[in-house]
Amino acid sequence: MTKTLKKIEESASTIHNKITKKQKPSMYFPIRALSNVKYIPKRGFLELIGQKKARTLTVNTVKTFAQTLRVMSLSKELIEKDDIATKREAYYVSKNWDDARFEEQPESDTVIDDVEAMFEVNREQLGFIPEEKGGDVAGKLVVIDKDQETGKQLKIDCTKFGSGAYSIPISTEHLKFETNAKFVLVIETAGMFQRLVKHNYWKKANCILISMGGVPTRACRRFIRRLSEGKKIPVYVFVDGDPYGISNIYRTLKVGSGNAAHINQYFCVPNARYLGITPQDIIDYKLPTHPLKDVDIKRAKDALKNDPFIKQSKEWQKAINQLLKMGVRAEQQALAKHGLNYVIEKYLPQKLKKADSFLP
Amino acid sequence: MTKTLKKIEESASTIHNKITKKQKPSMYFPIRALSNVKYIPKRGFLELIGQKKARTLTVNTVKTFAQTLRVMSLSKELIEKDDIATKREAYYVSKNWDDARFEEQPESDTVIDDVEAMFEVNREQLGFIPEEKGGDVAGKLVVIDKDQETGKQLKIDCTKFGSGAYSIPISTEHLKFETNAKFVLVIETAGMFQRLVKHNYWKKANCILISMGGVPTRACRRFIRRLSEGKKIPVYVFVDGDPYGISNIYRTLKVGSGNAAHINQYFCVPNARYLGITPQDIIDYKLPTHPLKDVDIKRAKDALKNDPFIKQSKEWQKAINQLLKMGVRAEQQALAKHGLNYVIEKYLPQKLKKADSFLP
Amino acid sequence: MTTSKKSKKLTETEHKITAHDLAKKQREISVSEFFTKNRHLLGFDNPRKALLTTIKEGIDNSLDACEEAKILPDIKVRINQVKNTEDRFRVTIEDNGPGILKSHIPKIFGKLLYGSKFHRLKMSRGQQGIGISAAGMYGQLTTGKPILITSRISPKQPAHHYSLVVDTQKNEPRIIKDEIVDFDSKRGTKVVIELEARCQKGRQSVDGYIEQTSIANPHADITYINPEDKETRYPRASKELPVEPKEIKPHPYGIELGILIKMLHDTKSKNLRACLTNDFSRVSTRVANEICEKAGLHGKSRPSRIAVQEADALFKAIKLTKIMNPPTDCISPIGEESIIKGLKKQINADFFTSNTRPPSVYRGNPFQIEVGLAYGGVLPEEGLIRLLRFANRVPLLYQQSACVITESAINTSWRNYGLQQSSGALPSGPVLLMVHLASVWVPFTSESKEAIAHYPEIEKEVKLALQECGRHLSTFIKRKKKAADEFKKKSYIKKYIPHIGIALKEILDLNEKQELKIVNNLTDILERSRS
Amino acid sequence: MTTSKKSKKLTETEHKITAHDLAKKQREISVSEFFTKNRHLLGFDNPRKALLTTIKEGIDNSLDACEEAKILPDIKVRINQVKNTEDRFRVTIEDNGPGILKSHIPKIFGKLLYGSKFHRLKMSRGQQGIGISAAGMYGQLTTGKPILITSRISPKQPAHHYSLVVDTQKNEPRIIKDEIVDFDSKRGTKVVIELEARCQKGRQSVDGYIEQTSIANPHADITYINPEDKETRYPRASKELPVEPKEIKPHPYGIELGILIKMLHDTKSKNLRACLTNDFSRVSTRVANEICEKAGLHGKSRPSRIAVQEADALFKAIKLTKIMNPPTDCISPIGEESIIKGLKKQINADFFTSNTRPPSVYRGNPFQIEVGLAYGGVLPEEGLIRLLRFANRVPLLYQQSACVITESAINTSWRNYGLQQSSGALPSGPVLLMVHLASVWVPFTSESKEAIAHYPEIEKEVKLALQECGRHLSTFIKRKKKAADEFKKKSYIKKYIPHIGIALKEILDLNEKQELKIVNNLTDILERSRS
Repeated sequence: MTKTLKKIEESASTIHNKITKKQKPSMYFPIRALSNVKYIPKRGFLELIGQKKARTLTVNTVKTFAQTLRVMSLSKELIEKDDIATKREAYYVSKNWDDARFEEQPESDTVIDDVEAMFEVNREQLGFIPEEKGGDVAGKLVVIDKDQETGKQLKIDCTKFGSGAYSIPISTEHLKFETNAKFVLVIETAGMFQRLVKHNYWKKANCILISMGGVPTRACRRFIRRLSEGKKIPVYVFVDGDPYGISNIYRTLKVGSGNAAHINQYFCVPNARYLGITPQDIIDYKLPTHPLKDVDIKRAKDALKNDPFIKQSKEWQKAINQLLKMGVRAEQQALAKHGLNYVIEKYLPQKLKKADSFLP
Repeated sequence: MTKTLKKIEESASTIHNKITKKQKPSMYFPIRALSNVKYIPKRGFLELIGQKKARTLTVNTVKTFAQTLRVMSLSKELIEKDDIATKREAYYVSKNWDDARFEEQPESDTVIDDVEAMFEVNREQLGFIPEEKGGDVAGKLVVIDKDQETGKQLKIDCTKFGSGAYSIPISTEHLKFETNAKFVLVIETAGMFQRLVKHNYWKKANCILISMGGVPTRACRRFIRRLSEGKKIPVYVFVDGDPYGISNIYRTLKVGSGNAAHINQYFCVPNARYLGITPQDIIDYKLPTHPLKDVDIKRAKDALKNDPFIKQSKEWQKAINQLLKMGVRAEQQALAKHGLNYVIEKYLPQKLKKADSFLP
Repeated sequence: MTTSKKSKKLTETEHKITAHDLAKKQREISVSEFFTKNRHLLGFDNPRKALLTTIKEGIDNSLDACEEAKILPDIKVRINQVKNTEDRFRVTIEDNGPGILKSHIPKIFGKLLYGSKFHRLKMSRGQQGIGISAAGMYGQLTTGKPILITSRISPKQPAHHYSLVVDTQKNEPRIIKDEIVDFDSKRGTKVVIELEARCQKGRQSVDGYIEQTSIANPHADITYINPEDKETRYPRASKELPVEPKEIKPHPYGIELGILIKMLHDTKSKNLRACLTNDFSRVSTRVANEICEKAGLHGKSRPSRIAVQEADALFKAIKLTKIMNPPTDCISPIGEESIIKGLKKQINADFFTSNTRPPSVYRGNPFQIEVGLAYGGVLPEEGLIRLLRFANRVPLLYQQSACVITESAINTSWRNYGLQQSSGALPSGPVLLMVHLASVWVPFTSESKEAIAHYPEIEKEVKLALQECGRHLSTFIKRKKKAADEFKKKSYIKKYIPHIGIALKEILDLNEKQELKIVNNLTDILERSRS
Repeated sequence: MTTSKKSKKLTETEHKITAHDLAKKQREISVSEFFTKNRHLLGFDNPRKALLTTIKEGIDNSLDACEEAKILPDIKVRINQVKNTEDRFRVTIEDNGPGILKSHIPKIFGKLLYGSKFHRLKMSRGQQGIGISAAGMYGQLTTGKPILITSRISPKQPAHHYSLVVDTQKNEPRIIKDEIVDFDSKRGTKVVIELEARCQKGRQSVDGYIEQTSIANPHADITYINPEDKETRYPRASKELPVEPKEIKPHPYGIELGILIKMLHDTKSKNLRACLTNDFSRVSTRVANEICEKAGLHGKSRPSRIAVQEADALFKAIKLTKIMNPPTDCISPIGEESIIKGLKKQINADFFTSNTRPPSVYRGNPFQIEVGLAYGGVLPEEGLIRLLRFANRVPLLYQQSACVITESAINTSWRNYGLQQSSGALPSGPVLLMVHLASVWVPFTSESKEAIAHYPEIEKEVKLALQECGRHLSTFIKRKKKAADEFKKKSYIKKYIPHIGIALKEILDLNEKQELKIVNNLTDILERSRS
């Protein structure tokens, strides 16, 4: 944490020096736009290219400048006290800042994003936590946390939750892991997760089950990243076979999101591979389908054209084109057509035998 | 579970007898509408009044009639095999039913709701589980579950999760509890929950913390209900001080929802009391506010006029009228204006001293 | 007052122009001059519209003449492009009508405001005596060419040919040629006008106009030869001539005070009572006495001696007296049967209906509304319905949105009759709707006769007729839907009953015989109750 | 052919009505009769509009007469409700103009299509010689009352009074009274018309009409006394009379073939070349020769001998010859300064601008566009802007959406000038816009003179004038915004700089002296760079 603190102080110090010399101080931010993003498979996430943009203190910028500095000061306080604040709380804290207070939360969110980008850290490292939680875990994993007061180590055994699960905390930076699982299975829907938990699938397959509940939250992505990286364990992703599952959920989990490229290095899971539902699965398993909607088609074409990750992958190009040609999509729960537990008895075992051929 | 099974078989048998006698068979459903709902404080939840409506087999009803019977048959199979199916899975199972299959999920959802209402059981008892999970738990509670395979008892100690939490499973009917906590604190936002967990508030206050993450899911409501009823432990609810927090989140948790009155008896928490944010808190704690939007005002006036629970409570009538008069709302995180941990150090302790005066 | 500028600042004593100077410039203006400058008032706004208006005026005259003479009309319309020009056309309209007396030809075609129909209260297509002469004047103005008329009034007499121009300054015909010629037909009139024009396709085109004319005049046989020399025939669908409308006297309710004074002044009757009974519709001696009494006037007073004040009292008395509606035999509707014949001839649809309302009255003028409706068949499912408007059997092509017919159609709740409709719009669906207003006096919003003005009485009648047709349509649609439902139900039973068998078998562990019995019993029960 | 019905089925031999029968009914129609039946064409659609049209025609005549006589107009308009009636009003319009010669009064007020302005190519309000006599005729028709005129042409002469009605059958005046009377003014005309009318408030009301007239005629002094006897004065804002527009000859480009033939026929010139140079604008001998040459005609030909074919060649030759635009001193614009005076007099706004375009030409007719714009002040922030339209200084109240002025205003991109605008709509904001078209011949879409027709040349000029005013407006809005920005910036510096001090102090653990220095230094830096 002291690394972040040092960055804040250095930055403030530079500004102070300029002012002492009666010069206009500036801050520098990377440009956050898809056009300023690249994907290098070896590095494994969408990352920024190109230059930064300077915000020099002028009459027009003075308000934001002052607010940015006050947010930096708040961050310093949070780190020093080992406390946290949600973005909403940070907004309310500003209500004590008289004229420098934020009128609406989107304003403070933007400034927090700015600070995050300026220091190239994730906001959790600045003491700011997201509003939403997300991500449940069950199976062959022991999470090591500590008691906040005593500092005593806590071992949380995720095989011991019965039908329940371990809920990933908002900030995961301090967690450690013990596991001998063969892989992590990351699942899109809570319903599918519950089915696999109910039937102790993790025991049969010797794995860790993680439920994302839609697009994964930052905490969930960070948790999976730290787990897979720390324990050198493969991550298989099991989502709906549609453009949303592929280019929103899976892509975000694997390489991060386009408009938050400055923090993707912390929130990507380069180890992730796509288990299914693949377009080929729809054919092989004779799944019931729905026609692609206009929005699906637009999303797929967008991905083919603009997504740096999809663009560099021939396999994904092929798969998405296949989906477009078929004109249909299938959900993971469509497997229920063959029996509710077909997914456990047939689909997953068959797929896992050919893990090498998973889409990248 | 056999109770539900028996109901299904009895119902099928009655229909079969009619058919054998060449008479038109019928099914009976309670009318599900707010106008057919009452609130009796002693019983503690919104419940159905008035008569049922019959669905007699005719040319126009034959499709739904057939589908309802097939869903009943599916439910019987689930119960017998101790399996579960999400509503989405049930929809996909129907894809094997040829002409009787459902074209869109809303159709199958409606039929499942019908069966639920017909037998006056919650759908979890029929083997159907909701899609979405929700509800995290931390603090002085041991949840007793069992291993699905071995049947061995599992004791889950919610004080041992560090910054993480216990995630409530989709179906909670089989859970048991051990606790000596003084109360359950149910919290609207994940951010506030994380703050209280991070600072081990449950230890200081000797309580159980439950995060709803917005309007509570059925699983979360059922979990709190079974916990509070089984352990005779009071439930205090801590939500935003606005018409949504009051009449959607709190009201739904306490007495159930208007359009699902046939199952409210399972999903209400009559023990719940409203800790805050109250309209009076906004004044007493000088909280930063936002003006009520048109939709807020409409919601509040609706509640005053049409909500059977609010209508019978003078205290709530007074509180909501006060809010309308003030014309503002305040969020629970607005307390951060006085310092991030003001909620732990001042607000909650002060409020809890006067638990008797909580709004009903 | 500064005078530094050598300017228009003037003191009152400086002006030099007096009333005498101004008076020298006063001159009379002929009506031809007026309409030459204001020809948009007559529908000659632009070359495209000018062509259509010319054809319309020619056809109107031919149809009116044939009908008055009780001849089933055969009309031939031809458009030739003038060689080596892009925008000049020669329009020829020829009929088998009664022909025109030689002596009358010049004034009818070469003088504005001359005609047989203006002073009569009688239903006819042309009314003002402007149309055909205005078309000729427009041709003359844009091409310099005279209007050519050939007419023969009997097989026993020769055909006369005239070549005429309008002397606009005098509003009088100038005869260029006057000769006896050969004529193919035994009887009839042929008019040729050369004019600057533009010929285009579509609904507001000559083809569209003639097609619609043919729908509203099923007794007419029309042949059209277009500039590409392609001939289209719109054959006669009915050999019944329209009932001849009678000429009527004005009804007291429709008379304005000024007209009343003028009529009192001009009457040939010797006393007031006689004037009232002779010069007006529906005034019996009893009614005349009642009016006189209410006005405090003596029935034997000399009409021309009634002072203004007394005329005013008479005027008020008329309003206070209950007078029968005017006779309505002055109107000749197309008739429900002929409307359907006209529609069927041109449109291949699944369903036709029509409604002719009883005559009604606005401002003392009798009128009658008719509606025809075609549904389905070749009519397009998508988009708004097509609305054809007619006034005295003449199609109205322009200014649809300004017309009371359109407004009435929009204000009718078509959803009640099974059509979709957005608020403030015509309904949509495979429907062609024709609405016909027949009246002794059609209240157009302008002399170009494109839209009918908004009288509440007219709107009400249009709506009633539309509603009646709407009900017929709704019955048809419902019947069609019911047949489809029947079919659906039968297949429903086949489809779903087996699943009741399967489910009960699964739940109650039945055997196959029991399952079969369930299916058979249910089929019986439902088949029986299906109706 | 069945004959069972005793009906209208006829064989060709049965008809009895012949051309002779039809011919008996032919009659001439007087223009008064025509307009009596078609009075909506003249703006007398309903009682509300009739009142407005009557007042408009009266004021137009008074202003035209005063200006021709170079008198600064004082006009008094009064409306009295007739006792014991709900819908009858007496309208009195009195001016200080040159008066009218006794002998001319009957025809001017009692005959339609009689006037001084129709045959001249000269800018004036009235053009057709219909307006005031039509108003009188409407009054006569609805109340039976004659039109009353009192006029005096000089202090040395007595005032004459006439009471007149129109004999509609003949379109001639009938004199009821003719006498010498006392008259308060030294000179001028007073017209009284009693008519059926409805008096209402709002923009399309008499008040609105007079207010707008006063804006476009700042040299006039108008007093209005409403039916409640309330007097409103619209004082003179400028003592400059409009420059007197000159009468011009027609320009060859604006002449149609028919008119050309007529002019050749009627000319007093002895040869073609002389006819071209004498009877047309801008045709020099050189140009006349060029035209003749191109047409293959001899310049010395007798004009009346030119055959139609040759006239056609002449017509084409004119189009091929380059001819100067017509002279434009036939137009008298209000002028940029007077427009602003007129606007300021009536509207309390923050900003005024105006633009008078150079004269331009459509179809050989010179015209000129002017725009005035008021912004801010009492004008409402919300809603669409208010658009006032004028033609030859006369306000246009109806048919806004059909007018080329409105379309041009809609098609101008007002967003470029700082106003909001939805596509297909007028912009919104605190703006009053007036657009004036001055022309020797205003192309109205109908004789009720409510909307100007769509000529591309006119649309272009209107847009150019609007854009010019838009640029002025934009400069003003920007300047205003800049001043507001300056103020905002100054307060910004005061507000936010201390927070930079606080934050740096917190992060870097500075002391209060250091914090103060930060604040002082920053204030210096920013104040300096503020401009």
